[in-house]
Amino acid sequence: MSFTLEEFWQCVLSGLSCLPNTILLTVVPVAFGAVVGTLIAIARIYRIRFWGRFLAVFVTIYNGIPFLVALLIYNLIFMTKFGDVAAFFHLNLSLANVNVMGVGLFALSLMEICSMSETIRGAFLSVGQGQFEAGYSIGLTRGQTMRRVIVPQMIPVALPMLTNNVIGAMKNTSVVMTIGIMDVLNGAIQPCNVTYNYLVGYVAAALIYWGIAAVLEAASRKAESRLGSYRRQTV
Amino acid sequence: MIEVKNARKSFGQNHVLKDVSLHVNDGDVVVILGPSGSGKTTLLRCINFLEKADGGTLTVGDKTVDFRKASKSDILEIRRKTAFVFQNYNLFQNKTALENVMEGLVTARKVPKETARTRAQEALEWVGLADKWDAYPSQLSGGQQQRVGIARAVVLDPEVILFDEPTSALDPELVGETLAVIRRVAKTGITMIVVTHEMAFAQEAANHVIFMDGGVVVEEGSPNEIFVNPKEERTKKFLSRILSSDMYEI
Amino acid sequence: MIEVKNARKSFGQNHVLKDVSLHVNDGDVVVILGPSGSGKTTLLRCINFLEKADGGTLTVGDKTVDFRKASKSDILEIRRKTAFVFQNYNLFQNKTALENVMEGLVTARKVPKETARTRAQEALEWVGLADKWDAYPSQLSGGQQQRVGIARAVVLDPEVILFDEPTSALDPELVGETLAVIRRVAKTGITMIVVTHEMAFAQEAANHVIFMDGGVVVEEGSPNEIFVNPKEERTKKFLSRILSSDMYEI
Amino acid sequence: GCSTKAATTAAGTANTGTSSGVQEIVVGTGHAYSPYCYLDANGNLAGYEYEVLKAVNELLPQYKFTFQTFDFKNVLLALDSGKIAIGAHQFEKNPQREANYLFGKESYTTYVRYIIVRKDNPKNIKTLDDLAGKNVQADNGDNATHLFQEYNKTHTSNPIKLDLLDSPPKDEVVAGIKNGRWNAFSTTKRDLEVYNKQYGDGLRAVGSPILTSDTYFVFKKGNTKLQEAVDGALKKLKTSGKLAAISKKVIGADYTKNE
Amino acid sequence: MRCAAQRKGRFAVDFFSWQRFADAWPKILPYFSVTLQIVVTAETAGILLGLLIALARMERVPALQQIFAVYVSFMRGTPMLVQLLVVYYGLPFIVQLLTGIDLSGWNKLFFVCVTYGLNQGAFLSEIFRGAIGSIPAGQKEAAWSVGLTNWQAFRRIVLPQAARVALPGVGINLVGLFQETSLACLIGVVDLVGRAQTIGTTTGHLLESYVVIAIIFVAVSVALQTLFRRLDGKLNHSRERGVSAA
Ligand SMILES: Nc1ncnc2c1ncn2[C@@H]1O[C@H](COP(=O)(O)OP(=O)(O)OP(=O)(O)O)[C@@H](O)[C@H]1O
Ligand SMILES: Nc1ncnc2c1ncn2[C@@H]1O[C@H](COP(=O)(O)OP(=O)(O)OP(=O)(O)O)[C@@H](O)[C@H]1O
Ligand SMILES: [Mg+2]
Ligand SMILES: [Mg+2]
Repeated sequence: MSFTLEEFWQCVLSGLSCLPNTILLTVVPVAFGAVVGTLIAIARIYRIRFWGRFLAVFVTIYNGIPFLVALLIYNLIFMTKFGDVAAFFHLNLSLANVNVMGVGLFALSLMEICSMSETIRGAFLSVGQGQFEAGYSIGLTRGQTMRRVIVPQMIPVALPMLTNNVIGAMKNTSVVMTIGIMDVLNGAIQPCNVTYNYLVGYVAAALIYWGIAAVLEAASRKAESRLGSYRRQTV
Repeated sequence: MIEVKNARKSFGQNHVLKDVSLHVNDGDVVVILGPSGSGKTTLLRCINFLEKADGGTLTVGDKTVDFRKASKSDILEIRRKTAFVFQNYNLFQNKTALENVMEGLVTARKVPKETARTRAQEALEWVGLADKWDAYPSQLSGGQQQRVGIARAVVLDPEVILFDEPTSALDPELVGETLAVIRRVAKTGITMIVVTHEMAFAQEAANHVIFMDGGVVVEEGSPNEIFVNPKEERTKKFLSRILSSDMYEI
Repeated sequence: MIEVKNARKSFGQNHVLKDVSLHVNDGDVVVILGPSGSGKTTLLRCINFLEKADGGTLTVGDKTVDFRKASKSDILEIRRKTAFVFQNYNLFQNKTALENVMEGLVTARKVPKETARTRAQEALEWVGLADKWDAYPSQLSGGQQQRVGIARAVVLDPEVILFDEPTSALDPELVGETLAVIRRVAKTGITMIVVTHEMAFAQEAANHVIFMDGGVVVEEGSPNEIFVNPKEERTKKFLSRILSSDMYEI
Repeated sequence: GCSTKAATTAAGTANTGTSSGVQEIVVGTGHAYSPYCYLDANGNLAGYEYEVLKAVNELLPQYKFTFQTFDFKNVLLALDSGKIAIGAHQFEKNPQREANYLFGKESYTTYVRYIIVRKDNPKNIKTLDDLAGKNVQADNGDNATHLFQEYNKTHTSNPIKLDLLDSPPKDEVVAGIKNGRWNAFSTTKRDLEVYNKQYGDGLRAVGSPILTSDTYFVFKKGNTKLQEAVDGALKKLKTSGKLAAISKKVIGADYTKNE
Repeated sequence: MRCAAQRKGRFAVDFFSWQRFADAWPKILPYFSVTLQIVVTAETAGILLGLLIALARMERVPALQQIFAVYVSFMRGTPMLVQLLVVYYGLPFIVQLLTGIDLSGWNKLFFVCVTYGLNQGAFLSEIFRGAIGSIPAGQKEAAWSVGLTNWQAFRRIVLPQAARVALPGVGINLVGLFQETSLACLIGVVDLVGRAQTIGTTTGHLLESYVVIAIIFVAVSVALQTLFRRLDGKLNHSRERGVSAA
């Protein structure tokens, strides 16, 4: 196999041209994951009536469903039911004019929510009970105690895992190509369809991803050491 | 005014509080004595709803609630009228000494930040920690942490303060100073319930002494009644042991 | 025999130990007194290599090491000759009281499990906790946790035990009992360094008293020398405050 | 048990073993492209590639073909690295590709692609130009996709709106055409027949072929000996009619020469 | 009304049939063993490697610390399929160069397991790092003070407590791993998902096979969750003081 630097560069450019998709498909699900995931984690930890148990079952089951399967099913529902729904709302929309991005975002968000809720639940378990009690004892509500005392202590614990989640989510976006959204990986191998030199595209995509991941990691490390500075180190 | 009626609490088969009642008037300083494991901490924790008692009622000021049936807002109301000094300090690990003291003022009481800072600094000065305001709990000595805990409670200016062995980590010098702080606070009409093992402290500061053992109030009365003329055998025995250890005093 | 020479330790700009030296003979009980924040805990932690001192040497038995240059195996050797009772207990949260006491015997000393269990049970009995052997630390009262910590150290039968305020959470009854335990242990020739705020305890148990303040040893001597005829102004002032608080004694 | 049963039969390196004078040749193919290479009900490798190469092997006693499967994009990488000696996954030629690999000279399958639309053809599409401005579904990496993309390069003002999907389920594609999500896609008549049979009669091909191409086996550059041997065997299979018979049996009709 | 019905009739594509669903089971189920093999070896290797990396980085072991940082970054930052290719094509080359052993004829499953093990190691190491860092320093110090070595202190005191914090993250990661093994088909190792896809291409109907694997994986997820809850119950003694009310 031989390839030129130009070919490689073409792959990089092609990959980068799809970067906005990848970013959108990462940022939105991660944002949802962080917010809704926290709520789910709280509901489960406090065993809130009905919701605590329901969400535990839901997260367990949903985590079991392979992402590819969920995506396929959402897309099927989207394709077959869209016309009916649009008609119901008297929308003058046809399938030809709408973007499947919504389906991708929905599927990825739901997945992130479930997996981040577990990450957050784990971090929560690391904070000592005494910290809650101290918060309550000076008259903070549960929400205030969470926000001002517990969450700040969870962050340094959760950051390494959250970085796992974010980087994982970024790479996961390639799956949505099955429903027609081009991400960095698939973008980068486009030029290779002509030459069959797929490796070049893979390497280009890997470098782009790695670059982004390295930035995320550095930021996470920095935040971790700053937000965790209150912890005592052993010799 | 704070009143506990028939408080009961078990951990599994272990009946830690068996029908405890007590009544404290505004501005009183009540000292609870008793051997280790007798339920003192548990009682304070139940009063602050950090532990859910199995039965009984609680009155703080004009608010009466059933321990078991208290609603969320009841609990919050009572917690805002009370403050707690923990036996193991329980400082907010992610906050500096100053932030620890400010937290309740700013977040729970909605005191403006600047005012809160000034008051927190004052409180830290009281307890002799003016120079440690920006240290995290993990950077403080045991006694320093305990003093931050005291400042954090006192600064809130609540109706009732619950002290759980507030001087256990303090050297005798500081015990004296803390005693002075508590006395000063008592004068402002704040009610205090203090669990302590310092007999001198108890005698000096208390209006009323309660002796607990095995989850019940064995005896209560004025310091004089308890220390000089204890009625119950158990109390006498407890005190005699202390006296014998006081023998080594200079 | 344990000897510390010229120990120094700073946290950033804060010089916590400024050239501290001390010498303790086998079977001695040395009490370290001093105000909060004077560096007592830090000194003990340096001796056990829980904190890396900035300079000085340490001798335990026939082993001398430089604080800064100690190798991993040096540190392990010294740690196996010493035991530590923590100010804030530091019990193993994932182990029951009995397991806490057994851990060092079984894992570090390779004592057979059954022997270890028997000895651990004995130790728990000594400190009056025979009935709490299967409780986790989170289920124990403050005083109970402190006693498990004492049992955990004493059971190891080390050359030196470092006590950091071993009776802070104990009621006077138990203080007396713990004192008895310590005295009994001392008779077996174990060297003890005890940081405490209990003057009675210091007077009764100590062969030698060290008064620390601001990171230096201000004065040392026999209990009589320190308590009855202190030479330094600082010592006198510290003791006078105690005496004034002792006024309230019965 | 590991990997596919097809893969387990293949061992050793690509073409080194020369025990008893018979050289072992590892063929790399796929397992998810019916009817050319797929796994049958028992999980064994089956399909057109397999049958053709088996027939080729019968004519070349000096070789012993064994099969390994890979993802389409990965077959040629395996070839590059020497894990296999023949790539068989319906590969199509173009000059760029020939710069990297040695393609056989004898084709063994022919593709004639049409534009496929809904039976009622609401947009009245007939030619490639009619697709301008329309939604067209295309498979990632397909030759027709390349054709559309090339078309768009020269028709930037009103390009074909391409929707690239990565190996989508075919029922989804058909449904998308039927409910108007896409106006057209491209495939061969033989695939069209299959779709119409499987998913209910609803599609038809329009106009004349937009693309005709042949597929070839691929060899490592320089391995002309093997290439020539395989080509020779293929030629014989063609003249004897055996290749056409295999095509009929496996694909359903003779697709070995131009329609 | 009529219009909608008509439209439906015309557009209906036969997406799902119980017959095909039933047929898919016996074809797919045998491949569970492939998935299971990958998962079990990868997870075991991943946990060990993850612990090693987490410890080396937290203890700031010189050289190792930097090497592992790059390693984790690579494993997390690059697509799994690239890693699989690197291992499948690169590893035999390196091994041959170093030891002269020829790996190229080895079972492909071996390379898949190695890749997934290496990848899991990186992700798990970060989960462990977070969890281990959350255990108060006093716990380790207490262990040292009774004479335990670094390793003993870690294994007997810190790890059991950190395990509880790490458990939810490890669980989700493991469930994810079951699904991710499908990438193995890149080099021709067919697992559950891969098999479902091949059935999809032969029958032209993917949904039924996908529903089958979804059911299998949900069962796996439920089983794992139950197991992990048990474990959690065992590890949970550290924080039972107090109610979490209000
Ligand atoms: N990790 C740390 N970082 C910064 N400063 C520290 C740290 N640990 C201790 N210090 C400071 O060192 C000084 C001595 O602390 P140390 O714990 O030795 O005091 P102590 O004599 O034991 O007091 P106490 O009787 O209150 O326990 C204190 O002023 C404390 O704030
Ligand atoms: N969460 C719990 N689970 C089980 N038992 C508990 C729990 N908390 C406390 N106990 C038990 O309840 C009893 C009373 O504990 P409490 O902490 O109230 O004692 P105390 O009077 O404060 O003692 P001390 O002076 O030692 O602090 C003890 O025997 C203790 O073991
Ligand atoms: Mg208590
Ligand atoms: Mg101290």
